[in-house]
Amino acid sequence: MTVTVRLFASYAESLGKSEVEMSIRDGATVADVVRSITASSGTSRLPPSPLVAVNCVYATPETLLANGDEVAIIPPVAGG
Amino acid sequence: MTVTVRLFASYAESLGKSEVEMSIRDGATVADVVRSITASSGTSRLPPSPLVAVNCVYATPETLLANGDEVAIIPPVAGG
Amino acid sequence: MMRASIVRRAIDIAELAKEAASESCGATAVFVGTVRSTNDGKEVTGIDYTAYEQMAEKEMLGILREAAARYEIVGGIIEHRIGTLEIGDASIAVVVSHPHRGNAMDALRYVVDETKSRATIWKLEHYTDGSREWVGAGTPPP
Amino acid sequence: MMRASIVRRAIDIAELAKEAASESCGATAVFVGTVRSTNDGKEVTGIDYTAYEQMAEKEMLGILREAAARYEIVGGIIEHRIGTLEIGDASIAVVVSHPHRGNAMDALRYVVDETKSRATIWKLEHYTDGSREWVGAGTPPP
Repeated sequence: MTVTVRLFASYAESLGKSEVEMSIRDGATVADVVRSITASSGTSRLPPSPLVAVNCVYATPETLLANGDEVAIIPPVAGG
Repeated sequence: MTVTVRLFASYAESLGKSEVEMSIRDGATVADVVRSITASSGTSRLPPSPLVAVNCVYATPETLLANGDEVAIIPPVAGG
Repeated sequence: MMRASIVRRAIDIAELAKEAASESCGATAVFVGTVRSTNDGKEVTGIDYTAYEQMAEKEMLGILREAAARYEIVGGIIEHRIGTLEIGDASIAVVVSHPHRGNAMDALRYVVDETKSRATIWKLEHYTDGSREWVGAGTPPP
Repeated sequence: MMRASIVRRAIDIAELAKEAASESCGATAVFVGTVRSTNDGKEVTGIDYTAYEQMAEKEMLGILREAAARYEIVGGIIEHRIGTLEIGDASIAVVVSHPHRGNAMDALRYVVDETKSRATIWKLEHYTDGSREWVGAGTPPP
């Protein structure tokens, strides 16, 4: 199955992209996707356990993913 | 000497006027002017000791008046 | 930039915000008071505002200076409209600006509350039943 | 009337105040955040704002609903602009309306503070020395 990973601000800049289509195995979690993104980019700018939202709702590292999910890795916000 | 007495809002309405030129004796105080206004109008709608400003500064009943002073009798305010 | 004015025309909020702004200020806080359709359970048709203008402007400018001293606001404007106002008309606008949002909002509340309780302004409310009443909300300081 | 929007054009404060107003509301409180010329002692030339738009709008609308529950506001609008902004440009406007001033100003502070700390929006500040920095001001809730 496939999920869309979205990256923003400093994370998008460090990884050189803002959106990644990623194939994952059944039973994959948020933590799996974060590890995979960090490994593939070879960057250390992502914290080990960044904030993640799945379909616009904050998730935990253990949250299970489903096909078509949008997984957003959320840097510290700074609006206003 | 002469002072100008100014009345506002409900006080002006009760007394039927908003401005009165008043001749006062030397040494007259705010309390004298208030008594005189109340007596001349025969109204009881002025409190016995209303707030008074002399030349736009709050005064006490004992404040001495000078020729040309503007004596304003101030109802409870309700701006905004 | 501090200004306090009694006006007899509509209040233009966007103009005031522009006037109070400055490049050093990231935060502008605005309060607009409008004539509302009910007060104390009575249906209001409009309000006549009157003022002891000279003293009200002096008092309001004093309030802005107090806010500058307490909250270090950079810009502050009060406009209070007098005359006959209808439902929805703005009677008062307060605008304050500060580099940071916390102080701007603290100062806004201070200026609005003090103006309501101290400015020499009065309102005569008119009701749908044809009656009218001088509203005696605040008590000015001695 | 509650609305939360990410926009790519200038924010029109007067329009927003009109939109949030209603006849039952005597008090409208407005906050406008603008790009200021210095931040943490550095000279700013401008800010690029980006957002996770869909989530930011959802979060901001949630904040307005929380404010309605806590402070009984009748109207509430948040507009946050994204894109490249210059000094003095408004990046955010919050407008809330309530029959009374105290609640309007309490709600304003709540909505502004929560939006700053929770909306999924980021800023890249540009400085006069040519450097740039992602500003990491807040921490969103888990």
